[in-house]
Amino acid sequence: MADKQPSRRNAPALALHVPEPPFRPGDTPDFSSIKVPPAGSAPRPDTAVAARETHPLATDLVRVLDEDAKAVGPWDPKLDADTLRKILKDMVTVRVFDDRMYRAQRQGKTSFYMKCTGEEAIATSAAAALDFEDIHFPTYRQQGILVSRGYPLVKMMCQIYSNPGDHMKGRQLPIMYSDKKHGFFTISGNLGTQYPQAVGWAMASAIKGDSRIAMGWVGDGATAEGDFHSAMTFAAVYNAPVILATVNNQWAISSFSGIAGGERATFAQRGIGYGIATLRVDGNDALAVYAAVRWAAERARSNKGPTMIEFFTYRAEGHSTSDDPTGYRAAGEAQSWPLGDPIERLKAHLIGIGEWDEERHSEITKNADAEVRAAQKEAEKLGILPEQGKSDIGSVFEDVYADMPWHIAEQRDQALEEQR
Amino acid sequence: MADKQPSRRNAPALALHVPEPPFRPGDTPDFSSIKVPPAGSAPRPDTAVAARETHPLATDLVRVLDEDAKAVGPWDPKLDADTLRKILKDMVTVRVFDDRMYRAQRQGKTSFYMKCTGEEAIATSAAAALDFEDIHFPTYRQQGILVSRGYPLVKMMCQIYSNPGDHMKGRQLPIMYSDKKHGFFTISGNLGTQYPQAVGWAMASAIKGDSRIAMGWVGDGATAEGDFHSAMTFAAVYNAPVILATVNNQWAISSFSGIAGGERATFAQRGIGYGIATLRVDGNDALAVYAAVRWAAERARSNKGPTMIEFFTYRAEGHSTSDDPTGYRAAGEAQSWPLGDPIERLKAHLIGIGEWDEERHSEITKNADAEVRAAQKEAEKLGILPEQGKSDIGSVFEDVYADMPWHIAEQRDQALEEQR
Amino acid sequence: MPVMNMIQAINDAHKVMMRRDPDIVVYGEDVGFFGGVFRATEGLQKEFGKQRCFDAPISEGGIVGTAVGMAAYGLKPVIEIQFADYIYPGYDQIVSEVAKMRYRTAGEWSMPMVIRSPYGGGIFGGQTHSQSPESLFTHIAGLKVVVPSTPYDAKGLLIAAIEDPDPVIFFEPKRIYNGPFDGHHDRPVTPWARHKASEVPEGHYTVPLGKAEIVREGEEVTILAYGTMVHVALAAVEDNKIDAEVIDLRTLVPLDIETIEKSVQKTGRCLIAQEAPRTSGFASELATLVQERCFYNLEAPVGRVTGWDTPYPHAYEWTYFPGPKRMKTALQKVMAD
Amino acid sequence: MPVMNMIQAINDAHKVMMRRDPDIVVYGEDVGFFGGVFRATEGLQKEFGKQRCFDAPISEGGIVGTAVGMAAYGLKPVIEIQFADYIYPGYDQIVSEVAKMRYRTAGEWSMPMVIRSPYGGGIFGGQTHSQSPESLFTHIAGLKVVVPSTPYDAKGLLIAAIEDPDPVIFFEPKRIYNGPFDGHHDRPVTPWARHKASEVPEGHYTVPLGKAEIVREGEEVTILAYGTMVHVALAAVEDNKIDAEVIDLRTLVPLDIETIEKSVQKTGRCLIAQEAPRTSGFASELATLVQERCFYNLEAPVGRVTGWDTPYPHAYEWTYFPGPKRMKTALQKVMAD
Ligand SMILES: Cc1ncc(C[n+]2csc(CCOP(=O)(O)OP(=O)(O)O)c2C)c(N)n1
Ligand SMILES: Cc1ncc(C[n+]2csc(CCOP(=O)(O)OP(=O)(O)O)c2C)c(N)n1
Ligand SMILES: [Mg+2]
Ligand SMILES: [Mg+2]
Repeated sequence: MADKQPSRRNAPALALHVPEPPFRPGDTPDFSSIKVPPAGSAPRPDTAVAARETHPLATDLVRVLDEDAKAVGPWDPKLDADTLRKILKDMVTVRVFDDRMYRAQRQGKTSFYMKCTGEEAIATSAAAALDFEDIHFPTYRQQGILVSRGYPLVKMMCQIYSNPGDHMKGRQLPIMYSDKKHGFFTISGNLGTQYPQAVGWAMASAIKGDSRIAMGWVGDGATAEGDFHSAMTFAAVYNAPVILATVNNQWAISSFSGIAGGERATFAQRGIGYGIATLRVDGNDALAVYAAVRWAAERARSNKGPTMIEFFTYRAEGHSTSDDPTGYRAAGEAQSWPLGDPIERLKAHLIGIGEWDEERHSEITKNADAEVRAAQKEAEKLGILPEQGKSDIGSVFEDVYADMPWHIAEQRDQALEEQR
Repeated sequence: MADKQPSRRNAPALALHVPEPPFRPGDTPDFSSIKVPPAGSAPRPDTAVAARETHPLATDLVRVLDEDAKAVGPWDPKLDADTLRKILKDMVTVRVFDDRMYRAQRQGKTSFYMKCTGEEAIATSAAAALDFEDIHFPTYRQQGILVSRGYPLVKMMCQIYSNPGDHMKGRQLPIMYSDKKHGFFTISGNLGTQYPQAVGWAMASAIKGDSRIAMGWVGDGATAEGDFHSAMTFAAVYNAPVILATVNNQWAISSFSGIAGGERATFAQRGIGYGIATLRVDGNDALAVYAAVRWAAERARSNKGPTMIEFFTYRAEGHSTSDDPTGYRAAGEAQSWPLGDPIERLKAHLIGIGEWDEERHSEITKNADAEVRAAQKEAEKLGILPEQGKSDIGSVFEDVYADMPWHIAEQRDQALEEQR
Repeated sequence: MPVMNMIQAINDAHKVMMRRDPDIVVYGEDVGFFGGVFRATEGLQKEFGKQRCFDAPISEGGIVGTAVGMAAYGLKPVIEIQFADYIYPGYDQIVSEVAKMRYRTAGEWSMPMVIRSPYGGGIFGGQTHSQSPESLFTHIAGLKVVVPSTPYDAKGLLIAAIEDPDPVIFFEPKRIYNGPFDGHHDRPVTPWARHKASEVPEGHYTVPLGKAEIVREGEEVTILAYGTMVHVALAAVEDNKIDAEVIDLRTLVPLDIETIEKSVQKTGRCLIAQEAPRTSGFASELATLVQERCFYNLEAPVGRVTGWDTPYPHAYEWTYFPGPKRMKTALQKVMAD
Repeated sequence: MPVMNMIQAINDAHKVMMRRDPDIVVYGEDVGFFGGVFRATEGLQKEFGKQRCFDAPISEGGIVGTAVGMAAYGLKPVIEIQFADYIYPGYDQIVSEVAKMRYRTAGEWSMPMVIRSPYGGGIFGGQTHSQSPESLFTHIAGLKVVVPSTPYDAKGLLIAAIEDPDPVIFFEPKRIYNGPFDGHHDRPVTPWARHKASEVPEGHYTVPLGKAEIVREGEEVTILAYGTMVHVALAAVEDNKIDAEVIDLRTLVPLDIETIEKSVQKTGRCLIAQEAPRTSGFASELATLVQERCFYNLEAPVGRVTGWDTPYPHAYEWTYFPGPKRMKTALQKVMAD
């Protein structure tokens, strides 16, 4: 039992503050209190600048696309139209892919799926801004990196179905992709673990005098893990050539960002504490994302050290197929989100500069749809999840070690016997 | 083998930065590059101020005692002479105690000892600034708290000797004190663990509407542990009534503070990242320590939340009796340390205000010496370490659980049998 | 009597105890407003307020670390780790602090708290939503380890755990939250309502820690099991018409050695079932104890039915899961020897 | 041949391998300029530069986490955890990442690395400088676990571990760094120089992982031991004039089951020694395997000599430590039964 404490002086009673999101089911969301600085207003320091000079940007917001979808200000990456169209197409593909695979899960074709709806600009544009040889240590909403880097959709689906086309032999939960050739480190179910790993890879690159850099990814909720701290500490200490991205989509399953500390500071501000260069970026603005990652990459490549980037965005759908957000947040939040939809914004920009039109847009959407359907057909030829887990029992016992020790071989034989 | 990477563009080769302390054995230390702001120059915001208003103080240095040992500026806590003399006496006692116990270890009377030489002001003054009912979650260089709170020296020594006077039954390494009545939480050998524990205690106090607060302690090196991050995160999220102190004594065994990130930011700056109020304080200035802790305590008690304090100081001796610092740092660093000796500075201040003199000072030193010797004699009556471990074999099996389960009872019987 | 599934029983245990003891505080990831991803804490925040039931940052180390501080203050934290697979970031605080606190201070500070966590596989959760790490806790002196197998036991054991003066690791086999899954994954799931242990008394009662239950009496062989494996064992025994004595351990530490010894002395044979990987699993400790204490009664080596020494493979869940066939083979072996 | 103590042998293994393989990187707390608190990495920074041997922040999670990234890049990290008691903050990265990487990616990424850590008690290090947590790693599929007992083996096993394609947990019994301590704490310490295994060849050689060594042949009983316990067992055998076969396991996972089986088949009796707490220690796995595989050869229950199920008590070190008396009692029991 808690000790009874004699009442002391006239000290007021303490009270625990438990953060509460502004809206709950039944409320009408109104995000007008969120400060959205005008596009183009954030200054762009030189990439070689001292880390502390970037720190005012931790509470600012790097934005390029203004209300009229014009690219403005010093962060405009001045990309050619082909690059912009590629990013747009990637985003559309990701959204279509997400919808199909979400449905596939609902149809019982697999056990689990996670969308990144509303956050498509972040991964696709970041991928475009890095070199193909650079590596990503992603978390589970960066499917856009694979799409951007040209990883076959059918391979993604085979992973989701755990079918024979999955080079990981069906061992990982759906969407836990991995591909070395595409610089996409294996996703872990354990939040945050990839963050110090990205730093370690970058340290290795520096140790070997290489020029490749790494980018680590984490969600707003997962920043609370100890691994976040070790990543930031090691990155700062060794001046590692790494970009540490935090995707602040406002929610971590049912907990809003305030439960991760978002009421008291921006996530970008964490970087200040370590003396790391820091940017806070409109995550629904593909141009801002590109410019920020490019800036950080230039900095890292010239041995000027790590950059921490907060991408400010909104998780427009449920956490995963296991989640129903209507139980904890107000309907219509995604629609009221002040930073808009990343696909619509880039589309409007391209149209505005005369490089795009509605027709071509419905065409790429249709094409994406066709491409995704075709991939799905092909993937499903190799099977869906409920059909798996029978064809190669022996495979379960491989790859625990490079060589199978006797005890695992015995267990394999027992399992094979069992299936007879 | 690391992949051979085709040389890419004209990107310069990366290189790993490994921090190196300014001086190594053989060098002549010169700390003139350390920026020491004049005493009295740091502003003192209201204790109810928004956290961000304190953030400039994270790179400043709260100092009260100036070069002439005069108390100056807004942080002068204006303590009465009795309080000052009490802090001085406590510091002297701690230093004498450290010397005796260090020698006791060298004489083979115990297995281990750790001094806090040069850091005495921090624990003694912090203890004086809090209420007796407040609790400390210390690490291993805060023996000054126990001394300040009047914990019997003989009990400390019995713990060090693991003798029957040790209420922890000889189970803990020397100097791992614990005393609930004196608000001194049991020291852990595992660095950093106490930091989130302090936050949890403070959260509990807030949950119960209590008015007591907690103070957690950690070293500069240990700030790198994940526990540091969880403490800061939970403190920020729940606005816990806690003071989180980092004692930056420049060294962590043989690693200088740069290996913990000290090259890139002050440790106080960490607080900014979490939106926690932050102070950086001259740890060798007893008045500044007192004022800072008092400020943070007032803030916490009025439900304004946590404060992070960096105490800037220097570890004047080896890490522990197992360590010889001449192997990794320059001789004379402690002597060249720009913030001086905390005892000398407070002594000079008291003399300066006419409340002290050399005579009285040698008297308290002599008294402390006598007191420590007397305590040692008394403690040694109960035995030194090499004589322990025989008298109560059965005690080894107690307190694993509240009630002894059968398997431990069986093991106890076996052990008793063994000793026959 | 109310009929409950395991989640409802666990939820009810919280409510009963929070009403009785104002010092109980419940927190963990998503446990507050939403009531937890498995809904074990549903309604608690509403009834007891945000100060007694709240969401925590995603930091298992921080959750356990702050619970240590709360227990030191005098509260009784009942915390949830969302999946046992995610308990490792909190492992240092559990092993180095929670478990050792009473001992290292000779009782000056104790750590009454319950660390609840859904555990085990069988739900296609892949490598990181399926693990059974109990032996990583049974090795740690100072912890009690509990694994319930029915709604009745879940409520009674959880209440006992909350009332216990020592820290309890409370692993909830998530595969049986909704029904007593017996390993026949190809058959429809039986809901708890059809099992008599779904009758859960209202209000306060306890199932004492450290007491096993003989869930089936038998003469030919003793089966030691806990959690989901109890139901798999029972089904295998019925399927194969073996007169086995099935013991549900319920508490792994401290173990009810008496019940085990008596049974093995009677049957002369023993099989142990665990879902966890084989090597250094808790079954090894059980087998060792049985052969140490009942050696001269044993007519055959003590057998083990276990998960494999591999991570939990998503698609090959039913190759991994120790189901009726593995149980049958092992039973046949221990009976034949 | 050079005569080395165990630290020198370990230090030498680093040097031999770092000279051969430029991808080896060594780091950990205090391992750089200073060469480690036990001096195992002395001279490495000087010879190989700061980019290949450096101090790390006090963050075991970060040390292991960055090593994962380095291994993914293609380097071979050989990292030091200052004391095994401090490995827990890195436990999640080891269990969830290092151990499972090859498996979860079906070999696309592997984790060749060595995690070295001084371990075990007998040095008056109290609760947090004395632990033997090996069974927390033997339970984790994907890890190899090695414990050397002599300078010769330490060097050869460490080289084999560094060359191994899989992650190796390398626990160094710190009590025998300077001499083959046999548990007679009241006698003067024998230095390694007087033991023949202190003759350590220069340059490269390996002691293969997964191979035990019969360090004493005998007929009456088989003693399975590793680390410090090897020397305690040997002394007890000599003191009590028992014709025991003493097997130094050297590698716990994968285990040399053949050597064990053969020996127990010959002797019909088996005693297992570990310094770790009893419940769910690695001895339980060994006892279970022995009774599973040699049941019909056994003339007595497999015995265990272990530390107690308590934390390591500072002053009562010699009550805790499984020394000659405990070994003798257990030997007498296993021989008498
Ligand atoms: C170590 C660990 N703890 C808990 C979980 C369970 N979990 C999975 S996702 C999630 C929320 C993560 O939120 P955030 O980091 O904001 O990412 P988002 O889902 O918003 O992209 C939680 C708690 C986990 N996977 N790993
Ligand atoms: C988790 C953990 N890792 C490593 C250690 C070993 N260790 C003990 S003290 C120490 C240095 C701590 O330095 P710092 O935090 O600066 O405190 P200081 O000794 O300077 O007061 C280390 C590495 C430990 N005790 N716990
Ligand atoms: Mg999120
Ligand atoms: Mg220090």
